[in-house]
Amino acid sequence: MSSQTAEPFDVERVREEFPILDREVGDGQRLAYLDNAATSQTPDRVIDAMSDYYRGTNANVHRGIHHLSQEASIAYEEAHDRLAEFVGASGGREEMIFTKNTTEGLNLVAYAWGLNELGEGDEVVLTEMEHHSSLVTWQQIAKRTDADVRYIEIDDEGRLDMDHARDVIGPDTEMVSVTHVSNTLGTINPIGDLADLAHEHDSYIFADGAQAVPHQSVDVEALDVDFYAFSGHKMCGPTGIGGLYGRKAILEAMEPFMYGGGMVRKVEFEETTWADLPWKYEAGTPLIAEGIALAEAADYLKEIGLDRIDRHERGLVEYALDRLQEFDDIEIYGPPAGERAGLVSFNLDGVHAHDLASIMNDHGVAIRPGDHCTQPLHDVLGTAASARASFYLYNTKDEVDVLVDAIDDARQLFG
Amino acid sequence: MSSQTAEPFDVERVREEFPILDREVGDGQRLAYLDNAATSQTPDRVIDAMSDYYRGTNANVHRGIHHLSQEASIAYEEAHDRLAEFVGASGGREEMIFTKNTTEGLNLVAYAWGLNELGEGDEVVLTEMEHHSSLVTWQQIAKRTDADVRYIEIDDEGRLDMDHARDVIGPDTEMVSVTHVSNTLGTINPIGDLADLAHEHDSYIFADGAQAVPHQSVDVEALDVDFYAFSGHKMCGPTGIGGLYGRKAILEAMEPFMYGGGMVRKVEFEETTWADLPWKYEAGTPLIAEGIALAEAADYLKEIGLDRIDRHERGLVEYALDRLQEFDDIEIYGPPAGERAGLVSFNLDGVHAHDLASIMNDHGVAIRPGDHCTQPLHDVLGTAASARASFYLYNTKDEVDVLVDAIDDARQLFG
Amino acid sequence: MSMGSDMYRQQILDHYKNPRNYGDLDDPTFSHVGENPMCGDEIKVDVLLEDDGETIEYAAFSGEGCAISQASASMLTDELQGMTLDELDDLDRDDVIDLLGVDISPMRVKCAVLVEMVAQDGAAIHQGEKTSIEKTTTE
Amino acid sequence: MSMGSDMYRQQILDHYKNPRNYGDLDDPTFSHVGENPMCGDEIKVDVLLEDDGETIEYAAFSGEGCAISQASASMLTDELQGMTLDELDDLDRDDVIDLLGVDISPMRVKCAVLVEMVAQDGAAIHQGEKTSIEKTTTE
Ligand SMILES: Cc1ncc(COP(=O)(O)O)c(C=O)c1O
Ligand SMILES: Cc1ncc(COP(=O)(O)O)c(C=O)c1O
Repeated sequence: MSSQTAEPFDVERVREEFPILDREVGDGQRLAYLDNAATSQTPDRVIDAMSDYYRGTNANVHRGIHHLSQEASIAYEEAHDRLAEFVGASGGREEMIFTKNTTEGLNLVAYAWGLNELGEGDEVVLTEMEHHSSLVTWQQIAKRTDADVRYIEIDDEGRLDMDHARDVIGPDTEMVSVTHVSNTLGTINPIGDLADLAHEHDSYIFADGAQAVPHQSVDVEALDVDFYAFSGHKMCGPTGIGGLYGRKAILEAMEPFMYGGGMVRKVEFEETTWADLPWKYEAGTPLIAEGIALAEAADYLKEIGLDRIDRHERGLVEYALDRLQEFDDIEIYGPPAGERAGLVSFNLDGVHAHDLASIMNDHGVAIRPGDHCTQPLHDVLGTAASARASFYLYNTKDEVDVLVDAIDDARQLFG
Repeated sequence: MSSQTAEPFDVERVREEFPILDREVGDGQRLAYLDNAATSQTPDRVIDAMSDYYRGTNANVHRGIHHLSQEASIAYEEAHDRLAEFVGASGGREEMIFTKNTTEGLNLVAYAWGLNELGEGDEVVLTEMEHHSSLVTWQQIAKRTDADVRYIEIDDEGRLDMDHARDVIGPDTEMVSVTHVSNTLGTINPIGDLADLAHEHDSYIFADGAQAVPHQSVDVEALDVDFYAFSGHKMCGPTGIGGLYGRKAILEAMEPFMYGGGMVRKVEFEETTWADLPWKYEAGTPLIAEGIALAEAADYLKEIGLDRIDRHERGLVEYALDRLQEFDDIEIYGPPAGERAGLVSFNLDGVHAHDLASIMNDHGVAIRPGDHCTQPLHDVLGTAASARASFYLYNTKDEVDVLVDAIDDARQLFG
Repeated sequence: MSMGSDMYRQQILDHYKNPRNYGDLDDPTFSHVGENPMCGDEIKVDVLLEDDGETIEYAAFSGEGCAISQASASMLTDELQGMTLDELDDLDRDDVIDLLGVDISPMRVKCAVLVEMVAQDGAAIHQGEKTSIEKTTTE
Repeated sequence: MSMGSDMYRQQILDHYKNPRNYGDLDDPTFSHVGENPMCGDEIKVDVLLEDDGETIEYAAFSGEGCAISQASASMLTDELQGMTLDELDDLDRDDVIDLLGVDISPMRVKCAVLVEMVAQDGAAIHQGEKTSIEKTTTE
């Protein structure tokens, strides 16, 4: 770790890059944006990368000869290399497909691989803490192929039960699809161990990195996963873009997902051959401005330092846990501090999470109430909804204090 | 037609909204951007709509309680209503799905409807002038379902042979998927007549409006189509967004395409129910900034007036045809002026289209060489590639003159 | 547009904490359930009609959910007493919001109107104007 | 970075209009084809080796495509004469671009290097270093 990354960073300077954080909401309350697991805010330089693209370069890519198209093509194609490097994929652009979000990454593999390869007797292994984008996708593709879905259980503190994982992953397992970091519990799953288990049984492993890539340094090759997906809008990038890493050999062998311009080599009325990686998986005019801006976001995070971001967030979540644990009318879900990523879901006795969020909003505090797209996990937790505060590089301890004050206000109102 | 739309508009004033048009390329050549069928340029107000969103509103949508999320949700949801109205869909948001591009709209229907409903003996009817996004998609889905694909032929001037259409569309036809305006020939197809033919045989009709929506007033209900798709990046909007219109009753009955957050109602480990329209078809965090900016682009075009844009482009293409027809070493593809939309594809004897495009680029002229994602059509035309100049509201006759001068330069060089 | 401030006035909280007409009727003329998936609110409405088959004698609700949906159910069931089914059918979302007497932020309107939708659907099914559905939903 | 100006210098145009070594060899030691889908360029290269099985006696090409791919094929087949297969294998894209003597715009590099790739693949297949493929492609 370099000395630069060992130092904490200056949060106030970081905040200057995010003009939205100065916004007032409601009756002049200062915004405390604690909904980063849903979507992150966007620094000026990423917004500018997009505006500059539209004002100076905008053109369709890949096959254009004219000046703008050459510039746009090079920038768009290089953005793939930059994202590949960002998550440790040594294959470069050939291993990095741009999708519109994590969800599309999961659907791409579920359709292109799952629908063609799964069959009766095959098993897809998920966890109880999967996000709907993984859970529903595999559930439905399994239904259509007569495959079975099995769920690795969690323990009382929201960790994966690895004994159960060893029971569940077996010779019939064809795919293990598991979230790297839980967006509800904050649990950081042992992806490397799960990859070993999967590979012992000749199964693929797909890790959902939506909550990991924005917050910690990720190396898909060290994790030894076969597929890895993430979203731009959670990592200081724009909406409408995400990345899907896939091992080159698998991507080469796999059928395409969507069909259209850009993903073909030779088209005849009766048959078609496919373009090279990664374009084979990017049908139609791609997410050009979004891809270029996503690469800018990755550079931004790299310059700040993922290790420093991670440390900053852990500091905040520890502080938040400390403060919330002062009260015995607050139930907290997930593992203890030290083991969890920078988010905390909880409930205040006698106050529905949606009411709590409304009252928070009156204080300028933006949190998320609901099931966080993990309804089955909430069934396991025994609650229909929870309130979630999730942190990012620009959040402060002061904001945690405002959060705790707002909870106190709700307690008074409903008491 | 109102008096406002009867007047031509001031092209110089229009151009002021597009800063990129002042760009110099190469050795100080002024850009003449004639590649609008590939992608259009983006006016300041659309770029600003996006930047403003990121600087002031950015949040995840649908289920948020906090202030930003409420604002973002309302803006994103209303954008659907605005696009529905823009193409004449009286059902509002329930009939307007946001996709990442036209290609995804086609794949959505091909997967969600075609893969489930097509079978041996069924026929999908396309035309010889289909774009790869329609041709390859239906070809591959038909292959997987043992259905057949049939192609309506074109006549010598690039019009659909409607006698052949009546032959080909029959009792086994389940889907007629046809481009509204050809991106290679400029042909404007009689969608209404084809819809009647399709419906007589209880077939659906899908019109690909990628080259129509940006350039003329479209009314999906007057056309009587079942599905209609278009792309934002060709209509002054951003990359990464498109619209898919579908009749409400069909969209209600159809299975979803991609699975994930936002498109579900109730999720359990073993089964899932779907959200209401249109969200059932929008899995994962949607294209929020893009959708809001697309609505801004639609407003912009409406304010300028689609009829006036159409008239302006027809003036340009007539002028271009006049000038190109002066030379007998230029072969022009597609119907005569008066019958065609604002683009022209051609070849100069003895000069490969890619060489021609490179020489044009030296003059600052941006055109597109190649197969324009219609390889099979090019086979029918008997050429591997063509050069295409395509116009939009900000183009001028001067730019056509620069184009003709550049062709002359190529003629000299290669002569 | 107010964005939610002031939603939790005393009256709302009072109805939430001490809901009126909470529970099941022994012998309802009709009964219907509904849910608001956003908040996970679930509400059952029981209605007893007078002998004219038109006038509501008594309405009760049960279920659970956020303060807005519970207070709204408490207030509306109060209001329904003596109303005819036609009058119930004429109610719209603004009437319910007026009844609550506070600004409901846009994202919470579904919570507020759930009880009204359930009561109306129940009545329509009872009168044969709507085919029976298992559950009303706000989404 | 130059974006394509000056690509069509006299020498390029001359090779395009009057290609050297154009046609088929009667009895090539090996022969291979390739395409550049972007421009639709298709090129076949025939190579005749000397008795040492190492040195290129003569190379010819046929096919059609844009001026860049054709001129490149014409120039490279000239250059190949007397080269060994090892030397051919050592060529990289910069060597071909140097040979052309003009700046090749980034999007046209594939046109320029097609002939080199075809010749190299043909040689590698002939020497058993590469499994036989039907067609080389630049994409
Ligand atoms: C007629 C037609 N259909 C479909 C498309 C595909 O649009 P997109 O690449 O935005 O999906 C295009 C544009 O390339 C087109 O011209
Ligand atoms: C763990 C996890 N997986 C997947 C997703 C889906 O991401 P997106 O909505 O960007 O597709 C999310 C975010 O909502 C998430 O937190």
